[in-house]
Amino acid sequence: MVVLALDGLEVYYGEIHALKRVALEVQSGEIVALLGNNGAGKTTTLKTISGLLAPRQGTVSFETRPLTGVPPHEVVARGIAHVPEGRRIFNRLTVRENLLMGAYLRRDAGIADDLERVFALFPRLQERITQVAGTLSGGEQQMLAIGRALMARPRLLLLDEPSMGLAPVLVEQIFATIAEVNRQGTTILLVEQNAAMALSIAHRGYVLETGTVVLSGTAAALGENAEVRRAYLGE
Amino acid sequence: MIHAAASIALLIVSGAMVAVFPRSILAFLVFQGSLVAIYVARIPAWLRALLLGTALLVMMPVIGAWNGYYLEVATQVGIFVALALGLNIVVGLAGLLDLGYVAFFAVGAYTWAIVGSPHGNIVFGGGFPLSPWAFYLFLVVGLLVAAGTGILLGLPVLRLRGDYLAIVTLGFGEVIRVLANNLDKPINLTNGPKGITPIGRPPVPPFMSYSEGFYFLVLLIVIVVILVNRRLEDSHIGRAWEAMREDELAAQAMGVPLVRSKLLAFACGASFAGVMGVVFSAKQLFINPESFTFLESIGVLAMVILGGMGSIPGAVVGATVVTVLNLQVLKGFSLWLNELKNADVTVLGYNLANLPTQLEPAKYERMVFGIILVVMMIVRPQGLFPARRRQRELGQ
Amino acid sequence: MDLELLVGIFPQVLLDGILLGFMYALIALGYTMVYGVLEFINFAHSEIFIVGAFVGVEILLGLKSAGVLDSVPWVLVLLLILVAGMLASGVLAVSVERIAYRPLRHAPRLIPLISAIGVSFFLQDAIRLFESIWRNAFNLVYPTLDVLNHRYDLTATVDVPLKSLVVIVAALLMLWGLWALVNRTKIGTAIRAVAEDQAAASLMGINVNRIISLTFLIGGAMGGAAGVLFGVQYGLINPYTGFIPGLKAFTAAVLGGIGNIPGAMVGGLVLGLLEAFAASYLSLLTGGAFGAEYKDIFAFSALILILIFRPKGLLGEVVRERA
Amino acid sequence: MTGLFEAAGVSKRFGGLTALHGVDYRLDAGIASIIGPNGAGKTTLFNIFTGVYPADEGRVTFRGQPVLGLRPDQITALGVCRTFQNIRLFANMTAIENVLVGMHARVRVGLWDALARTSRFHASEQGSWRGGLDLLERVGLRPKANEIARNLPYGDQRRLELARALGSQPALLLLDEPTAGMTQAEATSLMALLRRLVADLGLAILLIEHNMRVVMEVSDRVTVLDHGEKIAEGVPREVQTNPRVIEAYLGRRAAAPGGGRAGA
Repeated sequence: MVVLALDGLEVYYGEIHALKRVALEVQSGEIVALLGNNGAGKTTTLKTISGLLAPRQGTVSFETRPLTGVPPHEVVARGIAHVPEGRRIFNRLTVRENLLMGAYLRRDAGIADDLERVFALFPRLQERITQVAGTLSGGEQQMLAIGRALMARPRLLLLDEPSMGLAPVLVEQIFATIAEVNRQGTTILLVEQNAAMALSIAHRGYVLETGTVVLSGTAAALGENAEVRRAYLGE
Repeated sequence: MIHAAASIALLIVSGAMVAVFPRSILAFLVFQGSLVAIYVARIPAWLRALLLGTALLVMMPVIGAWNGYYLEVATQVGIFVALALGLNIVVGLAGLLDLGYVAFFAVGAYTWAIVGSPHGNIVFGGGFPLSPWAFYLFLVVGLLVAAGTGILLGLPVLRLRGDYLAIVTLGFGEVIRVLANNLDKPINLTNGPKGITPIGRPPVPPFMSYSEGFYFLVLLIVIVVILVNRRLEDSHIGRAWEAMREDELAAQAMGVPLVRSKLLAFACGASFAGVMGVVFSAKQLFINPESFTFLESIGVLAMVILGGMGSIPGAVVGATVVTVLNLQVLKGFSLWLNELKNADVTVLGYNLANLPTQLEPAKYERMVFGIILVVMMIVRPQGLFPARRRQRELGQ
Repeated sequence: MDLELLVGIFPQVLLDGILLGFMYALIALGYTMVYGVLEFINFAHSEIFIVGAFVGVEILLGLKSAGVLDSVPWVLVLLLILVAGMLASGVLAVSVERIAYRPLRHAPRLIPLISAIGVSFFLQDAIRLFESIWRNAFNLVYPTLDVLNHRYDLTATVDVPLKSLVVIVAALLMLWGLWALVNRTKIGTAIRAVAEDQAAASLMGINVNRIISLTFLIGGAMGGAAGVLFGVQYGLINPYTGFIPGLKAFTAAVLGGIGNIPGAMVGGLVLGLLEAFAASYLSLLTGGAFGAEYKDIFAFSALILILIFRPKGLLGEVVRERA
Repeated sequence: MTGLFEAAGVSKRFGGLTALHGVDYRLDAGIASIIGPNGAGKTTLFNIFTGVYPADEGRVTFRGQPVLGLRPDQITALGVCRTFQNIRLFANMTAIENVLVGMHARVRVGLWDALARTSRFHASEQGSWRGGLDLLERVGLRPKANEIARNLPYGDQRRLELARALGSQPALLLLDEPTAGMTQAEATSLMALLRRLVADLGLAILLIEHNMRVVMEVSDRVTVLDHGEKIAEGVPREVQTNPRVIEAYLGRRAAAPGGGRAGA
């Protein structure tokens, strides 16, 4: 079942044409990777889905309902959580406060259970629960950012560059956790510079170049594509 | 070609209008407007210079001979143009929001007021007022004193970030005003709220009246100020200011000494205000602290913003518009309303004679400024004549 | 110099300073709340503050002309004008944000500041225009509530009027309430989250515009309360009265560390005491050479000095800046 | 003999957080890299080297001259210039103007020359423009000299920042994650440019970099920071096989021959 569908998206930053007729789909239960260099429009795509940017043309729909023009705080309510580029945790709030902000819209009783679930995925966060988030290490901050997004209990998780600035040794851990989150039932759309890593856990992928989708296919097919190997895998 | 002909025609027609209706404010506004129109018209540079030169050097004094008030307005406009250009360096080019700019104007004004009037005797003993010729020397002294004040203030505060600087300069403006108001004791430097008078006027060439003399003096200073502005802007100094405005940390990392560059901007801006302060005090014959309030600082800021931050023609037009608005439009509207009141006119059944005197439009200068500032920020934050990027190419 | 006199007036000056300090602290809250969230100096807050004072005086004058001012219990009257003043100023602050600041949210820093100065000027004359039409006068005097002028003797030489106690108690209550709201509630956490990163906050499902409106509402309401208390305490107001206290209160907020609620109180008290002592002692100590008028110079010099040595203010945190 | 650039015992604390703990560093020539996880103190070290932060302890010298306590612009004038992790161009100025600002420390004319338009001034301006255009040529941006920096594509902005830093004629260039956000192919071409700069201008270059392939290919020497301490230093091969580095930073997979990239 298609949960997320983008069609004919045209997005501008001022005069700069950032996305040109972008169309893509995410099926329920998938991990889909978006590859491309900086400026290709990967982050722009995620921001348009979560409502931070408004497309000039085209549509976004989520679980068959249109999502175009819905402001970010309502997109969250619909079941999409976005872990932005650079993590953007609240540095001056404690780890607990950060996680609770993730569950800001929820009024149900399951918040405590979900806290436990996040701590099961990231035991380090539990150790630092009262610490101010700004004092966490880079890896812990990334865990917090993902954990915070999971607190919204999203059906679709948008991840922007989860490996950015992390030690290679941590990147492996984070990607293992992302795969685990997906196994637990969350659909994931992943933007990543580290193409090898992304393709290693993704089911399918799209390649963006200067705002246009130029390639798409299964992760395995993309990994074998000569162009992808040259430009993104450095061979 | 059409533009050239239209420009010449506009100048002649508006000049003729003023000649025919020497008391009509509207006619004079059209004349002023035509100067702006000529400035922006697509005509050759030499023609523009010729037309503006004719208007400012010949027509304006002639108009002034018919109606002295217009020459007064033109002189006031000139003073504010110089102030706006000075503030334009500080705010527009260097990006330092100075909300106490009028303090430097006050420093210049008091510098000449004290030595150019008998009040100097109270401060320094005998020998005052100085000879009127000293006025010309004191143009330079006023410049130096104001620049020095700018550096003294700048040294401690220019390390502060933008909006803190704004508040500190605002505070400084208030401090200068409080000092002017209270330094009648222990030594009587400023004569307090009573102000200083009579302030000496400079000698002018024998064939000119005082008001013509001031007009040409102010015009000359404005031309010098514009020249200085342009040369600074188009040099490594101007580029360093702009870089600082864009990103302080990066500018410093590229070798721009922040405090020194900011001090230079501050001192340049202050020195223009200082010179004009000297001129202002001599022209008015009388100054007191009321001429140097926060409202004046904001007025000058409004001129810079209205014209377009960092833009020299913008500052000139902004200063003209705001000064004319204050001196002519609001006052003119008040006068007109008064005439209606005296004539017992009724509007929608309401007799205007019952209108409280508190409602005179001239008293609502702040409201007009306020609306201008807010509307400009929302509709056209870049100003009427935004600074254009210089496109330049240098042959190898 | 009369040492006995200097010592004798000390407690009274201290009391005046504390009173003034709390007044500044209350006004400073409006600046600090808004600055904390938007990093923006709401220059019009001094007028939002004085609007509270005008609403208070209008209600009092209305009650007085209706002849019921003395028959209603003073506590009720005070509560009524406080609530009305808070409401009016709060709503005004929200509207100002909506009209003059929100369209400029993404503009360079100077742009909204200049717009705020414009609003400040506009409001000053708007109040004047309104009162000129309504009462044909814009310098208004608070009708006295006799009970509030009752003085309690603390010692043989020092007494304190009830109205000053009211100001201090009200200020402490509001400061505490606001601190608790921001630090102990979910909505407060959301305010802090928006303060730190608006885009990230919106991704949490926080309606950023609503939180910003709420911040202006709270800050404005605090200002309105301060305005009413200012009127009750000092009596005489006009549309331009708010400007200097507003400026001082901002100074206090910066002194204490802007964006920081306890900082507003500390800064307010420091400034209030500094001014009270400068006003009373300067003339005495210099044999009349420098009068009380120089207290403003002290206030601004203190601001400059403190900013030089502690750029983030007395209680301001040193946030690590990423290069 | 003193090296080109030396640091000894540099420590820095932010509040209760120790960002750097007694770091020694020395660079004489060629290209050196500093790697380590985010928060390891790499950028802090750069900020101390360039005078953005004061250090709590330690000493830093450039050509034997103490650097700590100098302002960033003074350090730039000495011959150390930098770029920033998150590109900090003068966004509303043109490309050539950005480079001209970079040359500020080398301008030898003053206020009076600018006001009076002396012949010295004209000569200096002409020299600056010519030099600036040459630098743009070098990084391949000559045709875009008059474009506003903000409107340039991302890769061009990174290269413009490099040209701007070169404007100050540095002997040592500090680059903070120059290939961040570049594809492998773009990163490789940038590294070739850096190699040419070292050869042509005799520059020394110090990189902070996350792209392990770039680091290992281009560096003469690699230093690893973790939790504010230097945990390893040496030629790429040594560092890559150092067990402590593998444990704290690289991980088994990346350390394997031809291992993948770390992060962006």
